[in-house]
Amino acid sequence: MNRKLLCLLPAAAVIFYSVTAGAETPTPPGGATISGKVTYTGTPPKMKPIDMAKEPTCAKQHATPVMTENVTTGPDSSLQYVVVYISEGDQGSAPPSETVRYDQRGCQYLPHVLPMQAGQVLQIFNDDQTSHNIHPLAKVNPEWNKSQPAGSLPIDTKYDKPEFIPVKCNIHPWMHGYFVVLKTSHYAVTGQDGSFSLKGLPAGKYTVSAWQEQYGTQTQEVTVGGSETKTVNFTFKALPY
Amino acid sequence: MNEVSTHPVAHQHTAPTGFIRKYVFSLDHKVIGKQYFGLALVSVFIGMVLSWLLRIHLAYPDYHIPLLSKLSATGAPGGVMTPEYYLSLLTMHGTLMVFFVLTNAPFAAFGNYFLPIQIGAEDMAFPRFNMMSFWTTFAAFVVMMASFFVADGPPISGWTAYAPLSAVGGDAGPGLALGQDLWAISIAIFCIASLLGALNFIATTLDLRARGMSLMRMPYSTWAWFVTSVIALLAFAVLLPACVLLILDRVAGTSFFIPAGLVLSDKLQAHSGGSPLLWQHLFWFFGHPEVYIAILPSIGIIATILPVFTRRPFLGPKALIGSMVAIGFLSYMVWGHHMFVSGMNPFSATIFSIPTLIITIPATIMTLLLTGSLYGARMRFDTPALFCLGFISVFISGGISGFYLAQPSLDTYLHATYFVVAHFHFVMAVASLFGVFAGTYFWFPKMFGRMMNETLGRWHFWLTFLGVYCVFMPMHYLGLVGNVRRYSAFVDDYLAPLIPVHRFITIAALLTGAAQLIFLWNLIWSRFRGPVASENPWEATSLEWSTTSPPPFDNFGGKHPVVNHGPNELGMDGPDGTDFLMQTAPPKNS
Amino acid sequence: MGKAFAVLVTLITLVSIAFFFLHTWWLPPNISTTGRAVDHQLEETLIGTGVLFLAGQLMLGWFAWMASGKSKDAPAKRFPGGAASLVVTAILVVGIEILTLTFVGSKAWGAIYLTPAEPGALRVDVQAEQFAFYFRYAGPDGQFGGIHPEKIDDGSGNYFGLDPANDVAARDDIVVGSLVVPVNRPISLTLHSKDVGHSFYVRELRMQQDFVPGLDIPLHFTATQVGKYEIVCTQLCGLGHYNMKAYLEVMSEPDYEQWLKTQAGQ
Amino acid sequence: MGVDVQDAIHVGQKLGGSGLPPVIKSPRVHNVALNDRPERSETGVWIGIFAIVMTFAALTSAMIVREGVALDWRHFQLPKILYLDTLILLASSWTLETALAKIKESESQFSAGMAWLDVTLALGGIFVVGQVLAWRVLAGQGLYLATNPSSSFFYVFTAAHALHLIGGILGLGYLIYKLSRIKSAANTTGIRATCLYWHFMDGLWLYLFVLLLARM
Repeated sequence: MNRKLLCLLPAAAVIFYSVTAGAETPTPPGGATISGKVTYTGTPPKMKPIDMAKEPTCAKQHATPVMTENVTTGPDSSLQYVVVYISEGDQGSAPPSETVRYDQRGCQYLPHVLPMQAGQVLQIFNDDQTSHNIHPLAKVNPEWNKSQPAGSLPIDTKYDKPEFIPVKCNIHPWMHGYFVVLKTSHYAVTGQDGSFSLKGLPAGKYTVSAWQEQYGTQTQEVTVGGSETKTVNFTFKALPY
Repeated sequence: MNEVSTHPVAHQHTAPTGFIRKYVFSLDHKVIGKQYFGLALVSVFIGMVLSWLLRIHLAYPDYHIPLLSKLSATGAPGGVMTPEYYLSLLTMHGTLMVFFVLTNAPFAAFGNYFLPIQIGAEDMAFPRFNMMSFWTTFAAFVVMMASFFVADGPPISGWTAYAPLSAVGGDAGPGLALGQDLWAISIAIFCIASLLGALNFIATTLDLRARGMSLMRMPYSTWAWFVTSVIALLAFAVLLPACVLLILDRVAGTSFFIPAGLVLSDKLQAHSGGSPLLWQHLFWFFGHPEVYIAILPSIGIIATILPVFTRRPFLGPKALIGSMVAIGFLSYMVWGHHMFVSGMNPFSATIFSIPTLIITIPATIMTLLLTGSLYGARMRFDTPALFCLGFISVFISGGISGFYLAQPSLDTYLHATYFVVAHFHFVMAVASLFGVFAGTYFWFPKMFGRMMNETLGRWHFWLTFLGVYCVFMPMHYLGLVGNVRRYSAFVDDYLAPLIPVHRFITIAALLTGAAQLIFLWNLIWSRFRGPVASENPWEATSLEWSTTSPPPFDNFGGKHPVVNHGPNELGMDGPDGTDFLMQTAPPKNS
Repeated sequence: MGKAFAVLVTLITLVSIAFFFLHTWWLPPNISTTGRAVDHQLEETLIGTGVLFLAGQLMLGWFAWMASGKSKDAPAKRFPGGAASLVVTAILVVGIEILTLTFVGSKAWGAIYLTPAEPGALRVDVQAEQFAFYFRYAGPDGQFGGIHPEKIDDGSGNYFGLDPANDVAARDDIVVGSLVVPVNRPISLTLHSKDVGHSFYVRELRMQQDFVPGLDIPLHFTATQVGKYEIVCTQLCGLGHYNMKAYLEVMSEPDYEQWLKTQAGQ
Repeated sequence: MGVDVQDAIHVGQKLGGSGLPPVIKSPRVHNVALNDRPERSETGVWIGIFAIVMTFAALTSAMIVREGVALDWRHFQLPKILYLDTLILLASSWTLETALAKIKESESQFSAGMAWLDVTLALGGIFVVGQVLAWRVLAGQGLYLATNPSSSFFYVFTAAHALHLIGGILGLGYLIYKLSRIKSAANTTGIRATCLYWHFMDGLWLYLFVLLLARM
């Protein structure tokens, strides 16, 4: 039991790190902020428990079975893992120097959705006792498929063109995530409560987009001045199947 | 007049001068034979090093081999190979060994050099074809090697390249894009080369036999090469179109082997209606005869060499030749025994198992004849003789396990386990190579004019003989436990306890491999420092020993040998105190 | 030299045989109704071929021994009966061996592959993919939903390509990563492959059957021992081949019913 | 002993016998007249025929299997031009025979025979062009290599045959070249081999044509 908890702690830490990571923006403090909440209407599909029986070393890391994450909902019909970003109006900036971290732990991708800026260095770690293969199904960017045996060095890579890239592991077919490569440096991923905020925006007119892996993209026009904070909410229509 | 009308080849030309025509694009079957031998030698050592890497990875998964990361940074990051790279090397080991070693060494190499001489011809029937077939083989080799240097490395679909894994391309995994293309192209080229070669062998045997060289007077090695070339002619004529169809499926979007509705890397494939089993049928229709293409020449070589050292005629030549022909014939009716659990109609499994079991009869006959010819002999135990004995032993061991796999009911348990690996390595790889070793020690003096070092030769034999048993016998036990082959690591609960056995095998394999370096050194040393060989150092009787060592450009120095005797008139009162009679010796009654 | 060979070959033969008969490394106990015949078949073959192996190798060793260190004037004996006797021996011995083996063996094979599953057998659908097995139970309605390859989506756990939106039968299908079966009840599997060739191998069932893409291949068995056993892939299917596995869980009838309920609940 | 020699000669002759390498010349052999003996090249062609038969047998069985395993086999009309092609190829066999008859007959007929040989060569060429036209027709109907298994096999079969025939055309061309230099059938090797191969190509096409008619 305790051991299980211990295993979970770092996982939680990583989720926190990577979810917030998006919100930190390179531009100096001050400036405008766009924040809001992403919700759904209708009945979303029931997430299925993932059967990891095939990989005991992973299965024993999870007290309760991990659920599929293609439509992850939170309290009062909030949607998690929605990427909100500036799709127009931002003249873009050089990719930041810090690297983005992607973990394979307990036969799960942490985080499930990983936003990054085009050209930013991406480091992929295998923290498991078993070997994974990382297969990002890129279409615009070059596609590759590599094994990463247990205890081997992290894989360093980067994507130059903006794209939503599904990532899968063939050895553990349930492992499924997304690399979201963006032009802008202003992006965020919604947390459990479906909230997000894009900080430090220079005054101007922006198109804000919200992308959900199953329900696609929605956009809204927003104009912000000096250092005001505007609220923008998105609502996706959910179907049971 | 009579001379002209009976003798195949007419008047002499002079040997070509100048390096290129003499050693590179030579039309001389002896040079071409050596070229094949060299190519096989290179391939066998590459294949052997690959097997070392595979074995080390299996027994010591975490062992770092820095050199490996040099060879492929992606395939072996930090010197530990990835699962896909393991499979790449596995595929290359199988392909190199089966095609470029077991087909080339006993058949193409020795056949090219000695078939014409043993029948008293001055060259192959079609020397230009002969040259072409070697250089085509070489091209195939280069293309195959190229796959080591492409993005994802060599293919990971094994030497049998089962569709659709081999047919759908990169979506199925690393190495299956460009690497698999190169593999298929290389094999197609290899087929063309082998067809040219086989055609040449057959025509030569039929047309160019010396005066008096009736079919029943041909040495058994010649018989073996002849039967083998017939098998090869038909087998490669099937693999070639199969490869072409595979290539079309890969590059032209056809659906010969790829069924509808496949989903790879989350992509629904565009193909429709193809049959994966069709590939298996075509492949094994070639693949099983290929086994006999590998082993028959070695049996022939052994049957030719053994009597020379037992100093007595071979026991039952007709039975031997009959068995060879029978095997050649049966080899085309048994391919389905590779597919008992493949999903083909289970009734056909029972049909296929019967000829498969029957084929053991001619095999047993040949083994018993070889063993029987030792009985009560005054034997000379030079290195070639030792390898003959070794051959018989490993051939028995490998043949016995065939009984298990020939039965569908046992194959359901043993199929695709190490039991199979043990079986075909013994009966096909090791046995065939023992034939090649025996042939090398026996014919080296004829090919290079110098004897090989006997002491090194014996060391080579004892280490190799003991070594192969240490490597392959335990694999039977692994098979009985159900240890699946082609696994790059043993993560299953029931496989982990078997790692110690794998360690033993790995160490044995490394040592046995090291013993082959003795052989390599012996070749190099003897080539330059070996004692000069006489015309007939072994007191053998076949035609190659009636000419100088090495033979002149036209093999018999303008003479046209006339054959008066069978291939092994041994253990009798020969001329001036010898105990043998050359095939060319004057007839007894005159 | 010949004597040395004789000693070595005899040694090798005895050691090899010993491990076979000591069962140092051996098959796991059989748990299927058809497996017993296979084991019996194996024993038969083992004895038959064991004798041939022993005879062949020892004869080789013995002859090599005899043939060595003979004085020049020792008379060279010819094999009694010459080739003919050997050929006859081969045909007789091997022929008999073959006849018995095929006769017995074909029954063992028939029981597994040539007889259809019993009508009342529990039907389970198996989907093989790079690199895992998934198992589908019909669920409360006893109906399997149709399979639509274009619907396959590992991300949302739709490994079979079900279409619950339009296909009611598919909605309650139970898809799991382990093959859970009740003991002593005939099970009838249907093997599909989503991508390339795979194989279904359970040592304890003495069974192996390839998955062929594009074909639905039937396979049936009855497990007689409660327990957990490994299902592994034996057909080279790509980089994860070595790690393509699942578990066969044989449960008592009540446990199985319980398990089925909890699954249906989710 | 005498028996054995007889035996050897007998075997040799029965199986196409010994002779000079005609098209392919061994460097150490003079090209002397040996028209009274079966030629080595003929043996070679016979063996080649076995291999080619095997290849097309394999493709045929592959086609039958493939047609059986799935329901996606679409039948289509063979391009009419194939009928014409067939006639052309048959004709070429006939012209070839006439040519050889004349060449062997007498010095006076030699040049006429050569003319007939050129005609044969031309017909062979026309046949290949005809096959290409047939492909264009199919392409016009939207039937490409990958369109359907039936079209796939059509292209594979016709292309494989065309390639082998081109080999025959080259051989015949070389023979014509030699004859035009040596000016005597008696002293020219490889005639029978070339004819044998040419007629075989003809027969092979007839087989394929019937097969395609039945299956496409």
